[in-house]
Amino acid sequence: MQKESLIPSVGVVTDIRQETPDVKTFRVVGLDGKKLFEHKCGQCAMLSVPGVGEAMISITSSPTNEKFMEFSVKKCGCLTSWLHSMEVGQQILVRGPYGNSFPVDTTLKGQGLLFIAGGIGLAPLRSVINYVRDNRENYGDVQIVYGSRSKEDLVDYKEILDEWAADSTIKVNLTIDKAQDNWSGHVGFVPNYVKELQPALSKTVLICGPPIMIKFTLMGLKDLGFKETQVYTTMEMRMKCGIGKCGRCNIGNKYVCKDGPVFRFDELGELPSEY
Amino acid sequence: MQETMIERAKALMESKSVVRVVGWRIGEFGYDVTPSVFTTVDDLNGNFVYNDFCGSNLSKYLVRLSCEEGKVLVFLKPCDTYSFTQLLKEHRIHRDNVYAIGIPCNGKIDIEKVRQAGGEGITAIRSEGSTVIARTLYGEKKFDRKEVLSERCLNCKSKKHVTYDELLGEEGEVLDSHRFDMVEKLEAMSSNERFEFWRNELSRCIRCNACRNVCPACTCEKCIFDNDNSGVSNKAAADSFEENMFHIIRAFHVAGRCTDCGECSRVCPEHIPLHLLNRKFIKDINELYGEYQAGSDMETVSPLTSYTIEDDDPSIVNRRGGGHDA
Amino acid sequence: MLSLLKSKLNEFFELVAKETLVYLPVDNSSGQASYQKWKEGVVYSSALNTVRSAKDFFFPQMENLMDFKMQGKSVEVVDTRVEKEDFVIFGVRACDVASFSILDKVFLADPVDTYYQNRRDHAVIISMACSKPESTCFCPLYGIDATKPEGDLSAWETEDRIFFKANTQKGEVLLNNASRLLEESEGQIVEVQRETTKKILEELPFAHLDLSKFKGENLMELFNSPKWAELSQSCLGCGTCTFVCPTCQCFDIKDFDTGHGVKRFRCWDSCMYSEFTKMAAANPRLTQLERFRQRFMHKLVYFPDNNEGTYGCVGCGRCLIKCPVSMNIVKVIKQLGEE
Amino acid sequence: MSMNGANEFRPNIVAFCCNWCSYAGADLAGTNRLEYPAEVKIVRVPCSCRVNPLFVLRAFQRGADGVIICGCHPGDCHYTSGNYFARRRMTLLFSMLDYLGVEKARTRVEWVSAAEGAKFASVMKDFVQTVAKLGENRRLEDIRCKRQ
Repeated sequence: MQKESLIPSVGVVTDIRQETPDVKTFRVVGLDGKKLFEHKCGQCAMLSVPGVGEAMISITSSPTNEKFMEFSVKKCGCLTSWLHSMEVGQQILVRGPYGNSFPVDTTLKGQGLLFIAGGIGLAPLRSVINYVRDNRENYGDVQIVYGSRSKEDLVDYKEILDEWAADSTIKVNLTIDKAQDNWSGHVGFVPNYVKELQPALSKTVLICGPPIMIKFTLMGLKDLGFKETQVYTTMEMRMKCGIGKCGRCNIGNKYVCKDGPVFRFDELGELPSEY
Repeated sequence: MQETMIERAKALMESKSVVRVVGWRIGEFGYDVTPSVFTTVDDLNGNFVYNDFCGSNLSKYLVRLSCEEGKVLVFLKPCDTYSFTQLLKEHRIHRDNVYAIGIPCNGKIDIEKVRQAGGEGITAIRSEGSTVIARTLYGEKKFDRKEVLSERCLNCKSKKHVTYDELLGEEGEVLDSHRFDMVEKLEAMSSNERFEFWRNELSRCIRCNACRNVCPACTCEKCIFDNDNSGVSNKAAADSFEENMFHIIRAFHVAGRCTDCGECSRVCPEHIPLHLLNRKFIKDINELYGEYQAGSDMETVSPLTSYTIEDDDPSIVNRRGGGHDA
Repeated sequence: MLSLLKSKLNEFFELVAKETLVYLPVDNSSGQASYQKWKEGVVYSSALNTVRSAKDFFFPQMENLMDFKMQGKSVEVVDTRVEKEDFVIFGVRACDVASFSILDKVFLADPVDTYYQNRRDHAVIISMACSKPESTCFCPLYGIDATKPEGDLSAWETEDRIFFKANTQKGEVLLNNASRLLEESEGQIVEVQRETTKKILEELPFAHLDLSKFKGENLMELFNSPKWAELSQSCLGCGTCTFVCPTCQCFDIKDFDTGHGVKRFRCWDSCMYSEFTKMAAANPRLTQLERFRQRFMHKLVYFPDNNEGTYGCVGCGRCLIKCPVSMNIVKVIKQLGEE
Repeated sequence: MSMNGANEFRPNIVAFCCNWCSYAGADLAGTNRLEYPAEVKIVRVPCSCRVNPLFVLRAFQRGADGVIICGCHPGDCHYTSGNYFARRRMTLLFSMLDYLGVEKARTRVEWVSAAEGAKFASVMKDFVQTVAKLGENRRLEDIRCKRQ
């Protein structure tokens, strides 16, 4: 954690990858060329551009990456549009890291993992997936179910094909919403696909995606026999100041930016449904 | 009057003519009444109140309530009927869904005036004729009712009800008020004095938006000051400019529609005389474009949505009487 | 006890103001009190409460956090804070002093808000005991003793004197510096006054409300109570209660483009405002009912649940006096607290 | 606001000009090589009634010392009646600014047709002189926007 909670550090964008028509991944380092700060899987950082605003973005690179941080950003508002329009070498402001993290070194250790992501929801999970790959011996079977609107909308498609799918210890299942010409894989929505795949009940599930996808996938998982205590999700889109003080992100007595953004579904179940 | 109102409300509710009643709910001390919706006869019997502290204007609640299923009964004081009519004119209220009962008003008491006149620790308060009797933690205190009447009631513009379905009590008259006296006094000051006067007042503003939110003329679905894309949505005034801007725009936006109900000044926690801004617009409109009272009828076209070819140029401002530039 | 003749109060302020800034409650033209900087001619007001609470000193309504300078692709962050001088706040009532420790729990919790901390460190608080509480006061409900306020220095106002008692090193230093104006006098009168006031406090209408229901284990029950609908229906959605409240601490951070640089500022925000929770995902509190519920659940349930039972309210009564529709925390406690 | 060597105050003036008349008038002044003060910054608006009171206020916030609105002569509005509405609005706004103690000479409305290049130039000269005499805008300033 940086010393000054509200004063950001200056970061330099050293690489920009166009992932999909509306998602870009930015590589950011400090002015000294080193990583800005250490983080854990699932934590977020506040990116900001003077005069445009601040936004909480999950850190998509793995903590095991010692050189830089990456952020996958979907273009959808003022700040994200600005980020999409910038060029390599641009300086932006970063503060963080914020929030708790996926319990990769505790509860998840030794477990089989099932990652379920939809669209840009892959961003926070990518950090975990790569962390798990770098510490492969600590985890059991790994399965990734990832769906998107179309083939073009699959974030990190190249990395998925070249690295994840090429790794024989990881099972990757991709799906897109509607059939298209150059796609020979599965077609259909993520919740249904998960049901079809019949994942092993012993796995711990990490899920992130649009709220409606999460809702139906969770229902499907329960039908399969999964318990709420087996499923984790992240709610970083509810964070605002990041430091637990501005008073917005609470769900009942829990603050997303301090007690979250990673929650287990049974924890959420005990809270008012105000999210 | 309170008993008559409760009886009438109960009768209308029992005959299923209305399904809910908007009125005032009794508070802890007699003066802290809350506008409220009553849906049962028991609730009316136990908690409905109409006293010298029922100052809040209920007409704005109808914007929301008249959209709901079933008819709503509303009690309107004379000045509230102006706001009601103005809202009807702007198609903000579904008239068919409202049953309006006009009620008399003898002026409302400003509890802050009572406090400032030495009414500390009030635990109960009532009026008896021209006297206001307060029970306090420090003994009983008496006040001259006229001394603690709210400013807007001392300058009451009308005791006449404009729009209603039924009237309880006697109908009153449009009054000859002195409500522009203070505006005239300000106009007669020098530009410097006016600047100082308003700086002193507006610098206390805490931007709580109570004046805006209570105003029956402020019914925009989304206010420009809440809209992040407007560029003026700052939640706190950063400096004197933003204080002025908020109040100029607030008053301007209701110019020609403000009925001078005085709610803005009543609710201001800092006691800023906001009505003096609204009244300035009303006075200017009256003098430049002919007498106009917003909410006094359903027909007259509002002065800011109309014009005449003979209107004066804005340079009239330089020629009009009043204070001189320093 | 050390005491000061009230006739020498001005001299006292003058003396203290030589070293540090002094703020004190002053009656303004609206007939209400507000904190102002002492200068010659400014007169102390013994009004019970200022309109705005003393939280302004540590968490101002508007503060500049930093400036940004941009050139080409580079950005420079300029911390605009100047080293703050010490300052003295005179006449803080017990409720407001108690509110500081509530704010501390938020702003000094990890990660520390250094802007707040900086001002907190530089303040010397001279509190003032109450002798004439309002009927809207209910600080005894939260165990606050209005006759013996905390702070660096406690003060009691009698007919002709102000009595002081130092509670901290800072307070003692201040008394020492002003020693030539002070005299040792019999403190019996203070004890008598305290006893009389305590009796009034004990009989305040809301001094003994039932808070037993407001605890974490009833969170869901309270949250789902049908009474919120009725309680919130008159709420205008203005920010009066939150802005006059000494413990409300919600804020927003925004940028202002001055045309020759960008200023990032923090300002008060209110959970009562419709756009308050508008975030990347959506707005989870769309109706006034949800926003109204959030404010009171936060003060009465969430906050105590996270802070060893400390309620997020000090019973100063400002919201009771200022709410345009007289809907307030007391009415909420009474409605929801009953079985 | 700017100072030249002789310490003479040169005000910032914002002129909102309607697209159909006054902007063309300003254009004509330019093509006829009629000089008007460089302090005048023109903002083209579709019609004088497009000028919202906020535009005027925000011009002052951003550093204007005077704001002038130019539109078609009454009766000549491209949209028939826009300038009639603008006339009422600006009258009330200027009166309110005066009421708040802002110098009334800082605001003005003038009707300038597309043929009146000379009038445009003389109106601007006169307005700049008037505002220059008043000095810097202090009463509707935003200190944050002032250059140190």
